[in-house]
This record gives sequence, C-alpha cells and structure tokens, in this order.
Amino acid sequence: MVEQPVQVISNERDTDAYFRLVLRAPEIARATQPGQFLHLRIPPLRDALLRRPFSIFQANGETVSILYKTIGKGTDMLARMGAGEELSAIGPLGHGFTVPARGGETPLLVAGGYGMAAMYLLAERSPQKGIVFVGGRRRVDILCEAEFRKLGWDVRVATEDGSYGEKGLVTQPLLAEIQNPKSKAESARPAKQIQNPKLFACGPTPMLKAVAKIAEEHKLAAEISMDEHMCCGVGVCLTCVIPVKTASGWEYQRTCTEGPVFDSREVVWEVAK
Amino acid sequence: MVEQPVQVISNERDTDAYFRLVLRAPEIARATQPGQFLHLRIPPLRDALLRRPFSIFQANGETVSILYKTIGKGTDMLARMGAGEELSAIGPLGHGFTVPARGGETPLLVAGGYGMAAMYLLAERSPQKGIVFVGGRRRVDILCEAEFRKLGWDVRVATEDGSYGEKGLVTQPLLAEIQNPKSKAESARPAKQIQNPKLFACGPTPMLKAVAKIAEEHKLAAEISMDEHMCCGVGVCLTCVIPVKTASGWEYQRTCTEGPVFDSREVVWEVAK
Amino acid sequence: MNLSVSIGKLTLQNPVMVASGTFGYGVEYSRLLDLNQLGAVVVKGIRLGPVRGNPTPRTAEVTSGMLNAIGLQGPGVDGFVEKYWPFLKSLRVPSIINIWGTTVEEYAEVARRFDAVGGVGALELNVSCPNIKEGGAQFGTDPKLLARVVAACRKATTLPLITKLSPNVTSVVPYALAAEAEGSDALSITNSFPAMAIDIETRRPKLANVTGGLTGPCIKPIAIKLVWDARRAVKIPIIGMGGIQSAADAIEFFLAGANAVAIGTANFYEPQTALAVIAGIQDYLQCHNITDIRELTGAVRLS
Amino acid sequence: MNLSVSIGKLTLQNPVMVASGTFGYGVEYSRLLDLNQLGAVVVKGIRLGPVRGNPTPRTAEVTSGMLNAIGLQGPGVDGFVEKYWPFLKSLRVPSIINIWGTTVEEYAEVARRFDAVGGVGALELNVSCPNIKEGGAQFGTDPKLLARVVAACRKATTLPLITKLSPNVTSVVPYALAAEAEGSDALSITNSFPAMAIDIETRRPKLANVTGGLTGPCIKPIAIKLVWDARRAVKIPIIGMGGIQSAADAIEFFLAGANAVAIGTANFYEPQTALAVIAGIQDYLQCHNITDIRELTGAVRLS
Ligand SMILES: Cc1cc2nc3c(=O)[nH]c(=O)nc-3n(C[C@H](O)[C@H](O)[C@H](O)COP(=O)(O)OP(=O)(O)OC[C@H]3O[C@@H](n4cnc5c(N)ncnc54)[C@H](O)[C@@H]3O)c2cc1C
Ligand SMILES: Cc1cc2nc3c(=O)[nH]c(=O)nc-3n(C[C@H](O)[C@H](O)[C@H](O)COP(=O)(O)OP(=O)(O)OC[C@H]3O[C@@H](n4cnc5c(N)ncnc54)[C@H](O)[C@@H]3O)c2cc1C
Ligand SMILES: Cc1cc2nc3c(=O)[nH]c(=O)nc-3n(C[C@H](O)[C@H](O)[C@H](O)COP(=O)(O)O)c2cc1C
Ligand SMILES: Cc1cc2nc3c(=O)[nH]c(=O)nc-3n(C[C@H](O)[C@H](O)[C@H](O)COP(=O)(O)O)c2cc1C
Ligand code: FES
Ligand code: FES
Repeated sequence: MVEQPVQVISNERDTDAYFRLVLRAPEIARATQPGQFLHLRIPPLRDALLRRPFSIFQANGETVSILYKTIGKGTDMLARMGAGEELSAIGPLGHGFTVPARGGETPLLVAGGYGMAAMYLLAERSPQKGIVFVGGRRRVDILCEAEFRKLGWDVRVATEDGSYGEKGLVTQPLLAEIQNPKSKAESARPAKQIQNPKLFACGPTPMLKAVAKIAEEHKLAAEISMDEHMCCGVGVCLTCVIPVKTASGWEYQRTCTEGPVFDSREVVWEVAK
Repeated sequence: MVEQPVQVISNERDTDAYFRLVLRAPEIARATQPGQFLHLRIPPLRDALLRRPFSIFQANGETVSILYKTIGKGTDMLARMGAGEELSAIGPLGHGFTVPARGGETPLLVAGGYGMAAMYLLAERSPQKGIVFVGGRRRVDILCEAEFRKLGWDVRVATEDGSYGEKGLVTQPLLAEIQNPKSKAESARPAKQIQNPKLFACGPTPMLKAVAKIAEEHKLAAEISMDEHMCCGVGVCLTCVIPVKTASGWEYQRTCTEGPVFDSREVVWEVAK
Repeated sequence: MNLSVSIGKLTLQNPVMVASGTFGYGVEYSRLLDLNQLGAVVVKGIRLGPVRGNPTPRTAEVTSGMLNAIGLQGPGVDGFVEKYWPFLKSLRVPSIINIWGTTVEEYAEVARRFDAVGGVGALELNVSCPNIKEGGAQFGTDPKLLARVVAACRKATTLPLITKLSPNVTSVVPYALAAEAEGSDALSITNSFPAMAIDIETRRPKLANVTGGLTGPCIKPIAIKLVWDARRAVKIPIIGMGGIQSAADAIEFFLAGANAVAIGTANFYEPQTALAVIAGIQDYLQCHNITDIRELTGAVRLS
Repeated sequence: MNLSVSIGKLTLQNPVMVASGTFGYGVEYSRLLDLNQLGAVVVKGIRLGPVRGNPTPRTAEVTSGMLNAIGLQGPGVDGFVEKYWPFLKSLRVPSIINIWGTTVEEYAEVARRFDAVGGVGALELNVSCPNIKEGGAQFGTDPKLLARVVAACRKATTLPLITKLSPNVTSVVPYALAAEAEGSDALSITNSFPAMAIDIETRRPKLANVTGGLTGPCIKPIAIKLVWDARRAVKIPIIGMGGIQSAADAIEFFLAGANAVAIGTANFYEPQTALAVIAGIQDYLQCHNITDIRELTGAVRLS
C-alpha cells in the first residue's frame, strides 16, 4: 500500500457514461491483487474533499486502470481530466478475491454494471477459466465483454430492458446454469461442463444478496465484493462497515480492510442494507 | 451595469507577476468610463467564493481587459486560465474619474503598481494630455509605460530600489514637478508647461494619502481611486467603506458605489487605515 | 403548481427571499435582476437612529464561506423611510424590515414606527447579530430576554413578526418555543455563527472587529439541523437560510422543515441566485409530480 | 528551534497530533507514514465494553467538510489493550487515549483501567460526541456535569487529563473554567458540530443516524474563535483542532491561543497531512526568526 501522485496516461469514454482511466503507478501496479481498489483524490474538486474508491480494473507493468461510471461530482470531474494531469492515489487497498487454483473449482463470475471492473484481473489471473455472467439495465451497461472473451471466458449477458442478451436480471442465467449446465448458454460454442462451481460477485447490494441466496441454496461457496460508501479507505474511520457473523452474534467489519471481498456466508444479510 | 459570462480571449504575462487578461464583453466595454471596475468570479476557485475586483484597463469595441498582479489564490488561478474559458463578470462598476475637459486643467496622473491599470482609459480619453507619474518597488512593477507614451503623455518613473527611473517614491517627482515644473523631467523632450494641474491617483493607500497631502498643501484638486477590500462590489454588503466628511462629522461611504474615485478632500485620512 | 406560502397574514408569491444584510435595500440589485420575481426582499438591519458600523476590514473570505462584522451600519428608521422606502414601496413584492435595538424598549419602538409607515410586509427581529457589543445576540441567547423582546414587539405592531434565531445555542428549541409562545408569526433560522480568522503573516485578525459571523455554504449542514430541530418543536412557519446557493440547497431546507428560504451570501457572488433557485424549485416539483411547495415542508423520510 | 510542548507531565517532541477517530489505532496508517514523527497519536474513543456503533451510512460529504455518526464503535478497554496496545506501546511517541462513558462512574472506571495499563501518554475525555444517545455531548453541555466527570477522572488516574470540549454551547468559557478548576491538564477544542444533510432525491437523511457531527475546513473559523475565547479564560494548554489541512491552518490556531494542534478529517483525504504540517511549521518559524513554537501561542496582534 502506498500513497502517491499518479499521472493520467489516458482517460477515454467506453460506452455512454462509462470511462476508462489509465494511470502511471508502477508500485501500485506491481502489488495489485484481483478485487483490490484504488482510493483517488481528485484535486480540482476542492470543496468536495474526500477520496473516491474504484476497483482496479487492469494492472500492467507500470500502469493501473479503472473503469468508472459518471454518477456525481467526483466522477464527472474525473471524466474531464486529461493525459498528464495528476491525481493522488492510495492503493492497492483491501482484501481481494481468492484466485482459483488450477484444477480446482470452476469460477462463475457475476457482475452488475461497473462491477465488471473488479472481475477482469480475477479472470486474467485465474488459471482455471469459467463463465462471466454480466448484467445491466441497458446494453450500454454491459462492459468489456470482448475482453473477457479474449481471455477465453464464456460470457453470458442479461439486460433488464432486454436490449442485449437475455432479458432480466443477471441472476437468471446464473441460476439456470447452476441448475442445468449449458441449458441457457447464449454463446454459440458449447459451454464447458461446470465442475464444482464457485461464485465470485461484484455489483449492487441487491444483486449480491441474490447471489448469496443462490450460493446458500445450492451449497456453493461465494466471494462477494461489497460496494459500501467509504471515507478513509484504509480502516481508520469506520464508515464502510457491514454486519459480519461472529461466534456470539454479529459485529460491524470494515469493507475497506476486512473486505471489500467477503465470504457471502459471513454477511448478516438481514441487517445489511 | 450587467452580470454576464465572459470569455477569455487572451491572458498573457506582462512583466514578472503581472498579467493582461482580455475578455469578450461587448456590453461592458461600451458602457465603461475611466476608473470603473469589473467584479470577476473565477469559477475553478470553488471553495473561495467571492468575486475579485479589477480596474478596467482597456475597453475597445467588444473587449475589456484588466492588468493584474498575482498575489493570492484568485489571481493565481486567474493566471492559469486560457483562451475560451469562461468567467462571470459584473460591470462596469463604481464611480470613475472625471475626464478632463479640453483646455481645462492639466492632468497629473499618479500610479503605484497595478494602479496604472485604472489610469489608461483616463489618459486615452482625456483630450488634454499631461504627465503620468508611475512608481513601484522594482523595475518590474512599472507597467505599460510605452502605452502611455504612445498616447503622447509624458511618463516619469520612480522605483524604490532605484532599478529604473528616479530612486524613491513616486510622490518625489510629482512634488518636484508641482514645485518646479520641468526641473526633474527624466524624459528627453522638454516637459510641457503645467497649467492649472489636477491630480488623479490610484495605488496603495499610503501613496494616496501622500498625494492627498500634496494636493492639500498646494491647493490642487485631486481625484483618488481607493483600493479597499470588497465583497459584493455593488453596494449591498457595506464591506468596502471609507470615512467621508459630512456636515456634522463623517460617515462610512462605499468604495464600490460612491467610489472607488473620491475627491481627496472628502476622505477623513486620520480615520482611514 | 402552487408556490405561494404565508407568514402570518402576509402571503408571498413564492417562498424564496433574499436575506437581511445581503441585499442592501433592494435598489442596489434592481439593475441586475427583476426584484418583482422574488418572494420578498428583506432589508439590512435597522435600529431607531443611524449607525456608523464597525471599522474596516469588515469581511474576510474563508473556506466555502465568509466572515462579516459590518456592525449593522444603517440610516435609522427615519433615514430609511426617507431614502429607501419610496423605492421598496413601489415593488409588487413585500418588503420585510429587519430591526434591532439595544433595549427591549428600542425594539418595540422601532416596531411601532414601522407599523405606522404603512405597506411594510413584515418585521424580522434580529436578536442574533454577533457583531455588535450591545443588542443583537444577547437577546438571542437567553430565552427569557428573547420572550420579552418578542412580547414587546407583538404589542407594538400588528405587522407579521418573524424572530430570527441565533445558532449559537446548545438547543434552538427553547428559543423557538419562546418566540412562538409570545406571538411571533414565524422564525428565521439561522443567522451567522460567531467565528474568527487570523492572517498568519501580519498576525492580525482578518476583521477589525476581531471576531465576526460565519455564513455561506460551509454552515449549511448546521443550519439544516437547526431547522429540523425547530420544526419538531413549533407549528409556525420557518424561513430557512444558511449557505443556500442552489435549488437543491433550498429543497434540503424545505425537507428539513422550512416553509420558505432566504438567500444570503450567495447574492454577493451570484446575484441571480434567488431567481435560479425559484426556477429550480419549480423544475424539482414538476419532476417529482408535486403540485404544492407546502408538501415539501418537513417531508424528510425517516423510516 | 524548539518544537516541543508539554501537556501536564507529558512532553511531546512537537505539537502536532492526529485527532481521535480519524487515525484509528495508529497501526492502520503505519504503512503510509512514520508515526514516530508525530507529536502524539490520539486513538478512537473507547468506553469500558465493546460498542457496535451506528447503522450505515455513517458519513457523508458536505461542502468543504463531512458529517459523521460512527457511534463510537470500538473494542472496549480490554479489547483495545489486547489488540492495539502492543503496537501503540512500541511507538516512540506517546499515545493519548480518548475515553467516554454513559455515567460519571464509567468515565472514572475507564480512566482507572488505563492508569493501570502502564505507558499511556494521557487521557482525553470525550464529553462532546454528538452521535450517541447517552453519554458524550450531554456531559459537554452542562458545566456542572462536566465538572463532575473531570473531578471523578482526576481522582481515578495520575495520567495527564485532557478535556475535549463541545462546540455546541453559547460560550465555551464556563466549560473551559470548570475543566481547569477540576484538575484537567489541558483542553481539546473542538469536537464536531451537530449537523444534518438530506438527499433531495431519496428524501432521506444522508446519515442513518439522521444527524451527525460536522468536521473539516468548513468549521475552522468557528473553532479558531472557540480557542481564542478559551485562551483568554484559562492558563492550561489548549490543543486546537477543526479543519486543519496545512501548516498555515495550524499556525492560525497557535496565534489564536493553541499550544498544540490535532489533524482530523484531513487524514482521510491526505494521510501525510500531519507530517506536512510539522514541516510547514518549522519553515514558518525559520522564516519569521522564531526559535520556540511556544512564542506563537496566543500571539495574535490586536492593537
Ligand atoms: C470498493 C469499491 C469499488 C468501487 N469500484 C468502482 C468502479 O470500479 N467503478 C465505478 O464506476 N465505481 C466504483 N465504485 C463506486 C464509486 O466509488 C462511486 O461511484 C464514486 O465514489 C462516486 O463519486 P461521485 O463524486 O461521482 O459521486 P457523489 O457526487 O459523491 O455522489 C453521487 C450520488 O451517488 C451516490 N453514491 C456515491 N458513492 C456511491 C457508491 N459507492 N455506491 C452507490 N452510490 C453511491 C451518492 O450517494 C449520490 O447520490 C466503487 C466503490 C467501492 C466502495
Ligand atoms: C476597485 C479595485 C480595483 C482593483 N484593481 C486592480 C487591478 O487593476 N489590478 C490588480 O492586480 N488588482 C486590482 N485590485 C486588487 C485585486 O482585487 C486583488 O489583488 C485581488 O482581489 C486579490 O485576490 P486573490 O484571490 O489573488 O488574493 P487573496 O488570496 O484573496 O489574498 C491574498 C492577500 O492579498 C490581500 N489582498 C486581497 N485583496 C487586496 C486588495 N484589494 N488590496 C490589498 N491587498 C489585498 C489579502 O488580504 C491577502 O493577504 C483592485 C481592487 C479594488 C478594490
Ligand atoms: C454581510 C452580511 C450582513 C448581514 N447583515 C444582517 C443583518 O443586518 N441582519 C440580520 O438579521 N442578518 C444579517 N446577516 C445574516 C444573513 O441575513 C443570513 O442570516 C446569514 O448570512 C446566513 O445565510 P447565508 O449563509 O445564505 O449567508 C448578514 C449576513 C452577511 C453575510
Ligand atoms: C469520523 C470521525 C470520528 C471521530 N471520532 C471521535 C472520537 O471517537 N472521539 C472524539 O473525541 N472525537 C472524535 N472525532 C472528532 C475529531 O477528533 C475532531 O475533534 C474533529 O474531527 C475536528 O477536527 P477536524 O475538523 O480536523 O476533523 C471524530 C471525527 C470524525 C470525522
Ligand atoms: S472507509 Fe474508513 S474504515 Fe473503511
Ligand atoms: S463591496 Fe459590498 S458594499 Fe461595497
């Protein structure tokens, strides 16, 4: 973990409200594990002081990149920054995904919207290929499908408005696959036979909750990355907590340090928002 | 007086810490009288909310310009703005100088540092040419001398460190001229015989106070432009007041509306800072 | 869409005013915006006689706000009526006169004088100015004294009375209750916060008065809390203010419990703010299918 | 150049601390900066037993500041001593433990327990947290209750005692005097301000706790005024805090009357702030030919 000024190498629109920002940050790039995040200070915000957390999308040699959606003042300002400008980054932060071992469980990745950003490194570094289930409201919310295919992963798309892939929530094709492997494969080539699947998910909390339920009902392990509101990003402020089971009940644990990735069985979903 | 977004046409360094900013502002340009000012909002400041006042240096057709010194966060930020960027301007504001009438008093202009900015339009529009006394700490604080000469005015320079012109305060050559016309003319060509001089001054308060004293001692009229801290710029907040004589004593009057130009005899110098 | 709200017997065409001390006597801004579109104009604080005010510097910029210690410079009742009332009277929107005194009797006397002027929209009792030695905040930080001021003014005038509360108290509730009990028709919340800034190079306070009042966006979260606290205690209308610079800010005040709002410091840097806020409120109501601004008051969701 | 200052019998190598609740238990930031360069580390508030804290969202960003309602989540005395004390004890700079309770007796008991731990630098009594129902601010807004808390803790420990005052009072002076009279070795000024923010789209408060404490640069001018007021009333050292993000901000607190300062919210967005402030103070002293930081305390020029 380091804190350092980082330079924008490029910052380009992906689809609609989504952008890709590539930063020069060799030390962070080297240390990054799948599922970890960057905490960025966007200096021109000035009267909006706090850093913004973003999953590390890709990490290559000297650079790290993020894939972000413009939803408010920070991300809007970020979208206006150009090559050569400087941000301050803290990273890599948080406890990421367990990279699947060769010959072990088959990874089923489930992502909603910018949740895809947290998944790429996991797919890239997993010796075991699997299926990525990706969902979004509309076609423009389906990100970097081609990149996952290039890694040799099977990609299954669902959109809520049916404008692309299956119509509905991303958990539908996931559930179908688990219950009846291959059945709904939208891809032309035959899906691999799923051996001993393990779920990895990142997206809005309701999606994570649904994934946790599917995992529970099918007795599957699931690692989920929680998208909690953050402030410090390093474990000191206790903003980002979620309820986690303990021997005697539950306690609040920090998404930024104990997470963002948790075992779905640890989370007390009745208490979590 | 209007409030409007104005575009930066150019913004270039003059000497050292001084810059010239040219803005497209046709309505303001048309209405400007010598000695009036602009009140500028510099949007990227964000957490520094208030507008900054600047004398209108030049006003030509569609454009107005200011000549400013970088001394703090607003002027520093201003110096970083480029062509095409937008500011918000209110102007022209304030009660300016009385333009000398043809054949009337001979104008003696006295300026310290960026005080020169307030003088240019007066010189330009005065049918009666005169002398500009300009002072500063160092050579780089002497601004737009050439432009005044081009208007056909006699320019007398004094610097505190003696790096250019006479060594000392600007009031020295002024006083010398009043006491003994021509005596200290640094310019090669013979100074005009001063008929019935009237003083016009803009600069730091101690300089204005000295000018007011000279005017009083020599029974000359003097119009001085006060550099007071401002907030609203339009007369509502009562920030920018100076003590002005009244029938029964004195009262605080607003620099932004009753001024910035006052008759030096009206000011209660013992009370003014 | 209904935007009109009432303060006692006074009806405003819309709930957006400009705050006392930030809009002079109206006339100054009349060249930059159409005052007849405002809910009301609230003028700079006036006491019985003329007031010279504090030495300069009187204001200083601070992070997302400003300090002021004007010291209530003003022409007094007679000077005001002579110089500024003819213009204000000619407006189609009401003028609210912000008044103060150094004694309970002076407050009442000023109220009485404005009752007689004719055409005044309402009186706003400034019991919360932190920048004068006598009067002002002392009446706003003692509920008994506050009750006496309000009661005396209530007797002295039939004009709608608005009590402008001080933020500089542990709880605003006793003050809100006292004002309501003594017949105040509405509350203004909030005035500026006692504060200070020092120039580290000269080592001098940035204000000649040493301390001053903090206003602007920096105080908004505190002001919202004060409005929310008062709303649950009283039934009378609340005029919310403190750092409003956009319609979103104003709507936050409504949701917290305000019936109307006032724009203060923002006038200095964006004189069109009040008009932009009115337009933005209309957009918001339309987008959210709300037909009456009054539905927003106190409509924060807590469950 | 002397930068060291004393708080009771505790001597700090320099006057720059990190504020309670903004620096965890030190260990979290130890990978980003060298804690041994700080004046002291002040840890998150601790009561006798473990505390779960408030529901989320617990913080919200506001203009030039933030709101928080963490609800003093913490491991309790035993949990703290077991999990965090070994690390803190290993530092060369003192740790100051921020403590609280819901009764006078609990405060005293927590103080007693830390007296026995050995090696603690000082105790900071948090009588000013606005985000918990019982305890916290109630002790900080009643001078008599405050006096009882300080007196009880004074009896329970020989450690230096720092009383952290609430800003939410009309005048900080009676509280400063009460703490000094009961044997507090120093004051911390100030804690966060009761405040609130509402999301206008969801209409929900931005904090699950509805209200929270405002901190960051937006509160600095109010905090400076509080320090200045307290400085003229008491002789004991004052630790100034509230929105410090640069050496200039810290120096403003010294000039107003602080003997030391603490960095709070700024840690969240610039974790190196405390170190930058220490370096900047040294530069300032050098530029101004000041050989001892203590010369700056209260050195604002008024004439
Ligand atoms: C561990 C982690 C990883 C993340 N990774 C990514 C990523 O890879 N790509 C990406 O685009 N975003 C990611 N986010 C979310 C991202 O941090 C927010 O979108 C960003 O902080 C918003 O900043 P803003 O200034 O634009 O919005 P603001 O102006 O601060 O807020 C705008 C609106 O969005 C809401 N909002 C703010 N933050 C969040 C949030 N975290 N979740 C939901 N709503 C929010 C606010 O309440 C408000 O209504 C991640 C968040 C976390 C915690
Ligand atoms: C009527 C009028 C006309 C002016 N014309 C010009 C002009 O033509 N060219 C020009 O360069 N400047 C002019 N000024 C001054 C200019 O407004 C200030 O320099 C500017 O506001 C500083 O902004 P800042 O954000 O850079 O400084 P800040 O960061 O706000 O302040 C930096 C430091 O400068 C001090 N300071 C701020 N304003 C003034 C001031 N007005 N006088 C002296 N010290 C100040 C502050 O107290 C502080 O110590 C004029 C001022 C007035 C009132
Ligand atoms: C320069 C200035 C002068 C003020 N004068 C008065 C006044 O005369 N009477 C009064 O009741 N409030 C006065 N106020 C307070 C404002 O009316 C308002 O309550 C306060 O500024 C908070 O709103 P804001 O943050 O939008 O500015 C003044 C405020 C400022 C900034
Ligand atoms: C998230 C957060 C948690 C805090 N927790 C505590 C606490 O446990 N005990 C305490 O006395 N103060 C606590 N504070 C207050 C700070 O110690 C400090 O007094 C306040 O933040 C003002 O300083 P600042 O503006 O620099 O942040 C907390 C502040 C924040 C922002
Ligand atoms: S964001 Fe501060 S503890 Fe997680
Ligand atoms: S600057 Fe506001 S009255 Fe002059």
